[in-house]
Amino acid sequence: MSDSGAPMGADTSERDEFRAYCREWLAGNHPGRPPVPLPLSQLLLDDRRAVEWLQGWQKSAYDAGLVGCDYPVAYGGGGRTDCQVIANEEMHAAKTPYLVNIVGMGMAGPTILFHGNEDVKRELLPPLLSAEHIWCQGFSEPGAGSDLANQQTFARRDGDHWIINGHKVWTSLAHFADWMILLCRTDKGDKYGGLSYFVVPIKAALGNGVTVRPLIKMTGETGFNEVLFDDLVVSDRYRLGAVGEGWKVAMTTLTHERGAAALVNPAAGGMPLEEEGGVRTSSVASLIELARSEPRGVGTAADDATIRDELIQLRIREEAQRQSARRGRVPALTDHPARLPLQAKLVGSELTQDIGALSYQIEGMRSTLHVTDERAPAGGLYPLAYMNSFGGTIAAGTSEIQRNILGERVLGLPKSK
Amino acid sequence: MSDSGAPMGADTSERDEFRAYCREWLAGNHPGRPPVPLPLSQLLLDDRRAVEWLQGWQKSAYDAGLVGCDYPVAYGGGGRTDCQVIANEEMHAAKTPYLVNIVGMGMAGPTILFHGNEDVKRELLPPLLSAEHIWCQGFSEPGAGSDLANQQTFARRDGDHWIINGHKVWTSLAHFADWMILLCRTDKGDKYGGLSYFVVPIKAALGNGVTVRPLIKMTGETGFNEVLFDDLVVSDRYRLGAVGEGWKVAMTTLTHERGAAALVNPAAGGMPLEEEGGVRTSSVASLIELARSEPRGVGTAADDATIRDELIQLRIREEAQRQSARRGRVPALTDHPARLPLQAKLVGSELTQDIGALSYQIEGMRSTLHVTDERAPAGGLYPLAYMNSFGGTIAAGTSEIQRNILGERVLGLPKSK
Amino acid sequence: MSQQPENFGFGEDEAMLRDAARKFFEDHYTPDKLHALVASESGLDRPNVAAWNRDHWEQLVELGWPAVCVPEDAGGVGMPLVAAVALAEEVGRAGFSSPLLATFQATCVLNACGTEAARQALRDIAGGTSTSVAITDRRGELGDGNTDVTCARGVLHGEAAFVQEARKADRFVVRARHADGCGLYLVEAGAPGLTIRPDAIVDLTRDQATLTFEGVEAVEAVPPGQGDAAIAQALPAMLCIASADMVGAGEWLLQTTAEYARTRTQFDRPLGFFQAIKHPLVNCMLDIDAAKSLTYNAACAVDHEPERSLAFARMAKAAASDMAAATASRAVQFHGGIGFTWECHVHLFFKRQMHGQVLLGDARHHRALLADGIIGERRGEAA
Amino acid sequence: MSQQPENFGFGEDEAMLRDAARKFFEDHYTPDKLHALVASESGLDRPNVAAWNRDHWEQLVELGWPAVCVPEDAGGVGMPLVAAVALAEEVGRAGFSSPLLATFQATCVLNACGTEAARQALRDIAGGTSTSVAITDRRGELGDGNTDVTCARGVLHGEAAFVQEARKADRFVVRARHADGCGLYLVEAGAPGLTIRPDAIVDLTRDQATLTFEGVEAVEAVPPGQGDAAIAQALPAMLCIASADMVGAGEWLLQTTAEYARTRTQFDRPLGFFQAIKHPLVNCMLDIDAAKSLTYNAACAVDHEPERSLAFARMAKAAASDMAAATASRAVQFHGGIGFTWECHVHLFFKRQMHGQVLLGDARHHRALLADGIIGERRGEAA
Repeated sequence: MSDSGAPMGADTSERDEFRAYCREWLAGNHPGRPPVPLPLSQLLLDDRRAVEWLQGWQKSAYDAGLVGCDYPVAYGGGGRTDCQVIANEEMHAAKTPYLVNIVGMGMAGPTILFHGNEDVKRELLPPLLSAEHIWCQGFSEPGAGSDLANQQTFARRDGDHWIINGHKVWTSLAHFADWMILLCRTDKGDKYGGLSYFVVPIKAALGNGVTVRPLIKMTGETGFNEVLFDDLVVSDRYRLGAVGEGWKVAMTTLTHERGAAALVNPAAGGMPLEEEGGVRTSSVASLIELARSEPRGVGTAADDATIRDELIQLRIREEAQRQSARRGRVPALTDHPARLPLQAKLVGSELTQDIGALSYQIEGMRSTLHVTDERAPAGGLYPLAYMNSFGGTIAAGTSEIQRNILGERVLGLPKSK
Repeated sequence: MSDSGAPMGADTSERDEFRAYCREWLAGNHPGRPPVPLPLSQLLLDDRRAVEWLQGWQKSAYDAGLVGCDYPVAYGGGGRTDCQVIANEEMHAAKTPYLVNIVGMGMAGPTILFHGNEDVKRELLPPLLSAEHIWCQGFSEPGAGSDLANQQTFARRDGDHWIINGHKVWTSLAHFADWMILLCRTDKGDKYGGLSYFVVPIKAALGNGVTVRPLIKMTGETGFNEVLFDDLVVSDRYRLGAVGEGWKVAMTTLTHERGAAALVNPAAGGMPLEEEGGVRTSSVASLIELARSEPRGVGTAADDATIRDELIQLRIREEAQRQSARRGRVPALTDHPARLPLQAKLVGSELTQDIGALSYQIEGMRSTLHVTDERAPAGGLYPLAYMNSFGGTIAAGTSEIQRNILGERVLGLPKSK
Repeated sequence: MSQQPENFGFGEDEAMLRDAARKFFEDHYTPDKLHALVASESGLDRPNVAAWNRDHWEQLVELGWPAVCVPEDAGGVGMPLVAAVALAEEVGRAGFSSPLLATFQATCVLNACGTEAARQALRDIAGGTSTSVAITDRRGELGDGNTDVTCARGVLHGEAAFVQEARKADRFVVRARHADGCGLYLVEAGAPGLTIRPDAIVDLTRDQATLTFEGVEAVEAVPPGQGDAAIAQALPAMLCIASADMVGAGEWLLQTTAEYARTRTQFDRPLGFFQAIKHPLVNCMLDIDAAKSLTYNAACAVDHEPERSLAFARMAKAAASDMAAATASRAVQFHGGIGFTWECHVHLFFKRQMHGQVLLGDARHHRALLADGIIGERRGEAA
Repeated sequence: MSQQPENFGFGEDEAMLRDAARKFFEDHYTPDKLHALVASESGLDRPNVAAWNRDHWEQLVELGWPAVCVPEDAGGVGMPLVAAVALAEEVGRAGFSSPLLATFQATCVLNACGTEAARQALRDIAGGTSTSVAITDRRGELGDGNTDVTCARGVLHGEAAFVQEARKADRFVVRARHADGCGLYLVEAGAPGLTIRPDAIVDLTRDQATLTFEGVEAVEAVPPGQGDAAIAQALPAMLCIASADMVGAGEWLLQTTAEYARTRTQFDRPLGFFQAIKHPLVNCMLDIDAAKSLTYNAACAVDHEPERSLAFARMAKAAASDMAAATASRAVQFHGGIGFTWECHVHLFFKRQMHGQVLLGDARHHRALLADGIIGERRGEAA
């Protein structure tokens, strides 16, 4: 199903030309299969070979003009308008892999563009778009989960530098990242007004004020990291926005992360992910395949009427999610511009979780088997995916926080705090 | 299934004797069928013939010593201990009708016993237990629903009398009631500390300071009332507790209403209710009967595997409710004494609502038919019962308030206000 | 890749039509006026009347609404189905009592007939002849052959149940069994031998009846043997119209309850402060948006991707039916005591939603058929 | 009226036993110790070990727990099933890794055998011989005849899957198909020809294995043709034990999450202030209490109302299985980031609950069989 949607009345001739160009270029430049299976999301990347292969792909797509289309030319962009969405559709249709620098393009890039000074934009945006620099995000702290403003990591001013000390957690990609967007406290007396926002060259500072350690998930896997700052020295030129305006700058970051803002993130690709072992645990079609193969009673799980009903309920939610993404780009069919974009993460992460939950009902006793047991159905990936699905309903704003945001921003209900 | 459960170590010989006595008396004194079908709950009584017949039954049960067993003899009680629960079980087993004075025995009686002065106890408790006086409750106001303390009905002191003005809503039985328990504001400057608690002879004051008007429910039925006070004069002797302590007194009332307190309410009977037309819309067995008779596809609704699964889920919840009521009287099997009693209203009202909701799926297009359409399945009572079920999840503390209470009292979570 | 236009075929003309409809209802059909029109009398024994305002129908005809999906060569506007879906959404949002949606359903069926008689009936609809369909049997089933009406030599006998807006319609499209299979027949509301026996229904914003035919002369819309096929072809569009009505009513319930939650205070805070209200309301919004997206996708598929339109339409109706029941329930619960009263407008939409969820097959029915298509037929029994 | 005692037969002796068990686990088996015992190593490639403390088992034998439901004439304590259920609840609350519950399951089966060999096996259990059951086939089904083991002349061949605590048990009760029907056989863990092939499982607090029999000499516990009947008779009690374990683990998850919600602050308030946390936690409590009440009722029925015990036990297992999944999910979600880590204790109970919900048949399985009994067999297909 096509996913485009031009704002009504936009100049479509230029966009049609660009679409044709993308289609043609992609026809001859698909990167083929990855050297190792890719995880469901870039945020789960844990294998350097995959990261480097993906960097290569993003570089060539960037050089071809399919990445950063809507950024100004002066900052390494394509200088186009409303064209990234077209490149995204064509990459999706051409089944190319997702783009590795998701935090860079989804969070750091727009924030730098809107809040960085001219030098910083010229320095950081081109290698960000080309994926030469991988970016990660330093917002979460042990004491600042849902309550993002409760940052304790402290930046002390020292002339035209800042001395940073603190502890960040759940920083995806930190072990591969060159740069981090970092929210710090610069005034302990003012919760929201005491924050400032920096971009930090963490790779350059590894062992010199920065330590990156893996966190172990409930599954036993690593992938996320904690990052410790011990007297890290950062130049004041890498501050985005005024001192004390970190919260406002962070809102720019989060609005883009939630897809409810101006710049379209090109990170999504269209390559069917095989994960380890050819199973796509986040798709209902795969779950139906599983049900067809799992014995239950005299038949298979796919013959159980109540399991069938739940499979179809999931399939309907999956289709609804796709159609809502499409409708979200048709202004005439959305009363409130942020209503659908703000739903995407909540609806998607809970669907993935419910797919995982149903897999136990389909596998029965075999759901007890671990990925290392060769008799585990679908390689044991479903119970593993179910546990990992809580990363989706907890990270980047828990489902509870997402519902607050929707109730407050879209329905106009008062804040629940 | 038996519903008794003596507190461990209580003197059982007296209780066994009393049980035998009850059983014998009931064997010879069942009142037979009511002159008109009885509604599911006393609170829904709307037919004077039914009320008078039920008053007659409660009087004879009271005279026989089965009602008010645990109240002191001086106030018309039986002077026993832990015996009301036995009388209740035997009345339940003997399938006698429920007792009409539910507000009197469940709310007013204990409150008068714990907070009334000696004269008031001697005057009001005997006719309350005998149902000579029907009682109703005046807590709800248009502006005081869940927020009970937000009472606006005002009582102004005038010598040894009080002048009462205000507006109460959702007062069940008010059109039959002789007395009302009434929560009033006596100080506008103090929300919780500005309340006082009275007992008011409303029938005597009808047309003389008291007006009772029926409220119309979403079903079009009446049954609840609103009560207006216009300079009603009440003697100070009918004040329960000190001026300004009305909230504390009201808590006594509500704890007993929620079954989480000392005195056992004898109001529940065991007579299978036929309602209008022989259907018991609150029982899963009746819903299963309905499913067997309603065509669906090539068979009946009872042949649809997903409907069967939901019917069984409801049947399990129904049994769980019964068994939790039983377990609630076995201290060794309950970690927190209020944990199960405080669940009863919430669980019961939501089960009734879900039974009603499933009936639409069973009846299909026929669920559109009104009780006045002779082709409506089960006389159209299921859609009617579903709509009325919201009375159960809203009145006497909404389901949301019930969950607050459970979270705060049992799980020790902080108040959500 | 799909044949569907990116914007569901919902262009500027459709948006203008929808906005005009919303304005019309805001001007002429506020909840106060609706309540005065259909709920002036309460009580279980209230007279069974089909309360509606014929002047409104005349105005709609003037505005060309009934003609929206009538082909241009039949004197209609010939807009895509999404136009009628947008109107149905506004009808639901207003709880509008009229034969418009029934006429849309009839239009869907007549568009599938392809005969001159059907074309003439479509012309009449464009001219203002309100029309409803009588294609379900006594059990309310509308699968192939589900009719209790028979036809012999152009004369109908028998009974058609659960006919929507029967007391508002000028004409009926009737499925009848003939020796050579089911055909579709046109019957005037006043035809001799036709009795319209009103059902007493809970929903105050519609009417419903059983039609009994005792030797009724009828005009053949499609010949015997082709009636079921025409209805099957029309079904996806019919499901879209029914779903859109629930989407609109759901949005009214959501916005009305949100407004109440913003203004009603308890414990010195607006209700909406409490997540016990806020989060379930958000869930209602999620359900509404899912149903709406699925409905427009299915409607667009009817015009651009017919081979997938039935599956998409079943998805839409299944999602909309469950959403209808959920939005109705939460709206009453969160309005508290006042929501439980007759005077509050909520029950009007509550009852409309409970009616809509079972119309043309409930959620479970459509999911079971989707399962057969997507998962495959069941083999044996599982437990 | 029922034959059941008002208090579920849960008297002072049962309460004392339960309280002693709770104290034992509080003293010897805190979550910290459990985590150190079973989760010291993380990583998907962690070695597949059956981590447990045999000393604890010896102490339990001293305390007489394995003998609780062994008849007195077999050297046991002969307490009602509710006593074992109460112990199973404490085992679940502690996430106790041991062969105790497996031994209870074996006791239920052996109590149904009524042979001298079975009585001797019960005597051994009372004496400390940990025993497990191998009665499910490769698909994990345990209905009549569901075995992939055959028996000829007292010698077993084949395979039994999903055997619980296989690496902790001294002995197995094996269902095997014989020319004259299924029988039950006793096999020592060290018997020649028996291979215990450990499963790699997600749950860190149990172990599970497939037993392969290649010419294993076995002692007959019940003769061919009577094995299925013995298992069927034991099933209600077995379901009660499995349900009680989930009730206890659910209570641990509830109390641990409530404690976290009382102490963890966000937005300058304890988490538990927010109804988005409070109300779902209350729903977990409601689910736990329903499952617990149903479990004690079913256990009491096993001793006092056997004709209803199977239906009651299926209700208990169905309710407990769904509760187990719900409490596991909410505990991780409400612990937020920390709950998603290996170091947090929550995942130990999360995994135990997900294992328990499918043990001896999941909720859907038991509800389908309850439907056949309560509603009646299905006729034809409905849609």
